[in-house]
Amino acid sequence: METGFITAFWFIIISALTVPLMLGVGYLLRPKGKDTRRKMTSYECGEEPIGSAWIKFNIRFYIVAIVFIIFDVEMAAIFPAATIFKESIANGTVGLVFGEIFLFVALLLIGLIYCWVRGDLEWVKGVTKFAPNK
Amino acid sequence: MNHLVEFSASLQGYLAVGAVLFSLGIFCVLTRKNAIGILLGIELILNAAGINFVAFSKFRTGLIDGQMVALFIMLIAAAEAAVALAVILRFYRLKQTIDADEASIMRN
Amino acid sequence: MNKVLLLAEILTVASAFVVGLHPNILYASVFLLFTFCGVAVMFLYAGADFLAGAQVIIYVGGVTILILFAIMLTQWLYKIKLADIRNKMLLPGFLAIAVGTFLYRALHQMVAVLPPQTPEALEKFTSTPKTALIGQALLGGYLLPFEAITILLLGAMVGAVWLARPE
Amino acid sequence: MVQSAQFAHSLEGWFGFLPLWGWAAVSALLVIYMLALPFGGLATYIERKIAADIQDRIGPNRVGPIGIFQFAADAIKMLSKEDFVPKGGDRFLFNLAPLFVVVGSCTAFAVLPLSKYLIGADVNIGVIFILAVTTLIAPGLLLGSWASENKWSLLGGLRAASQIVSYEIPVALSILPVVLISGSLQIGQIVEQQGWTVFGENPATYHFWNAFHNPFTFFSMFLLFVGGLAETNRIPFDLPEAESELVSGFNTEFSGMRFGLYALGEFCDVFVMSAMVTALYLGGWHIPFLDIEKLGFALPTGLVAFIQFHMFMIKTLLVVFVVMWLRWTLPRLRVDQLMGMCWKGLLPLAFFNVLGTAVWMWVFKGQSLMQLLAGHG
Repeated sequence: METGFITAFWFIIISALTVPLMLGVGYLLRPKGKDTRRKMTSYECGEEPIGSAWIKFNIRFYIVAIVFIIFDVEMAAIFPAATIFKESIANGTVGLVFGEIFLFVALLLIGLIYCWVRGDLEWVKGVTKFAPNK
Repeated sequence: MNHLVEFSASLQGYLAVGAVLFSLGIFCVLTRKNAIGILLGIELILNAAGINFVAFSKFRTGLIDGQMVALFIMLIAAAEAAVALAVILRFYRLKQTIDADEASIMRN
Repeated sequence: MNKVLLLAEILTVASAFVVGLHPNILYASVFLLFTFCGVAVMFLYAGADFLAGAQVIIYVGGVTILILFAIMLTQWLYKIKLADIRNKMLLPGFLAIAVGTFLYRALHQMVAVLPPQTPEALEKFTSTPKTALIGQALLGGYLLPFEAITILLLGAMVGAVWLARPE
Repeated sequence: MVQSAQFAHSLEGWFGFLPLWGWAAVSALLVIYMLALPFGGLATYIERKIAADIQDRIGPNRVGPIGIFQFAADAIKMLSKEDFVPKGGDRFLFNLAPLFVVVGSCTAFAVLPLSKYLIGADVNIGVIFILAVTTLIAPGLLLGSWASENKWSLLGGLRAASQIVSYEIPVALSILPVVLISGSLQIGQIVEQQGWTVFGENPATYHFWNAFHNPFTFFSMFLLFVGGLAETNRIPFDLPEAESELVSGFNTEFSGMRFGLYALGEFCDVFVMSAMVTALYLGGWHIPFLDIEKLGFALPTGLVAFIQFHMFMIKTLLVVFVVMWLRWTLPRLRVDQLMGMCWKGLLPLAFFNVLGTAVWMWVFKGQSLMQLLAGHG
């Protein structure tokens, strides 16, 4: 186990060093162009950008993220129970483990069904705009 | 240097990191006006608590219970973050700001 | 080998300082991500392998994304207010240092009270895979809290979605 | 059961002379620079070649024989491109974003079971390790797109982040049946149990490929594959970089080698996802119906590792080929279809598969379809 995590750290370190390495090689090779103002504007198909690019976006992204985090937590919490499922078949406690997994999944499915029925998972319908500035 | 490495791997090292995280979390909660900033501070505090539980579980008790508590902290922290950010969003829609000082409807 | 741990702790503390002190909330949340990763490595070294994975999945993959979304959604204030104006730093700073020191000292007393583990026991504890043990604990003594958490999660999801829903 | 050996252990056993952590570093270097990055480079060439074949064109054919060195030419071109950060953008985050993407996708190679003796890091949370590490990609894309200060980028990044996080749930839940079956998160063990040999007696732990363990896992494999497509922003889920709507999506402002790193990270991620399908459901390094370690005579471990590595690569590259093939077959989804498919389609199905697999395990005492057919277990 120890060797595994040491190797994993080396993977992180080497892949993290790859980025500055490649950009550094690029730095040596590439031409040093002048930073004209027009060149440095952000790309909008040749038009001059109007306003800030940090626009208001659809609130659905946010609601999806909220639903996601609950399921994320659920997913992380169900792995330990799933890990002992196989050995619980051998030692006779399988009913308990299965009941646990089933209950956990069922309760979250209720939440999912609630969101589904109330239309929180619809992307287009029911979206009303709210103006941030009057 | 060796001393420092040894300290970092000891219980005291973990406790020190936990304490620093906790202090910074409190500082963050107290000084930020932004509601999301306050949430960041709370996450720091919860992480500090988790570190301490895990450290004691390894260095003192040798039982899994510390890790269980840390796991529960994590699960609750995520649920709390979801609800808190939903509240912040609601507040933002109400007041067009997320300045925590503006949340004073209940005061009067 | 413990140098990695030292590195992780330095990363944790340094990025926690950025989280606490940086005026730009976006940077603070990015550095919070680094803090989470550093804490995950610390968990790993304390023998909490599953917990380290869960830490990254839940915090980096979940909470940070959610916070970033929230910041980007409320970014009208990005240039004006998200650069937090903070004039009262002295008292909170003092308070934070006092509480931190107190906690460290108090826990330090605990360190003396509880008997330390032998190095062999530490080694054994660190090298045991924890996922199955956590699973057994979740189905044993922690069954009731686990079910309570499930209901809490359900409630949190319904409540959060209800709060965030556009009217 | 023979304990699987990690890459560093194998190297130490074969060569010696360096400490174990040194071999760990060497193995990381080898896997990243000999497998991950070359694959990322070659994949661009392969993709164009496959596209050309499907559309009855010739494709890249100028640089080297059948254009095989096209990727080197691309690399030189990208390296010599002028570097630039948009004026209104956030320089720090702009530089940080490729780091997240590259680290997130390359570190996942650590736990890929290239062979029984060549697993970079056979950690006991292997599956969770992959899930955890690849989550770094989503914040990377989001921050990169934000830092570009470009409307296309921001929209692409938001889509990418919400798509990746949404599909992470079905992906994780499609992995869960495998965990139920094998009772372990360690990828080496998961793959080892998927053996089957027609020569001689099967070990009791062998239950053939997980994809054919029971009907539910068969569907689970497809869910994992589809989820993987979405996680790696591949067609039909490539909304974050949809050319016809968003110019180039989240990497609009990334030019030169920065773009190269993004592309590299994406292709590495495709490999990781394909390798996951292979390792978790398609038997990993196992040759179908043949276990080269149970032939009755012992092959040298070097040769075994060699054969197993090629078996693994063949399977993985086949999955990668399907991924590329789909690109020229399926139209792009709309964003509401994308989210609807995840939350209303894949997620309930994944839950169904998990519960179904659990029931199967319970009813048949953990035996697979093959074991039931063969009448032992």
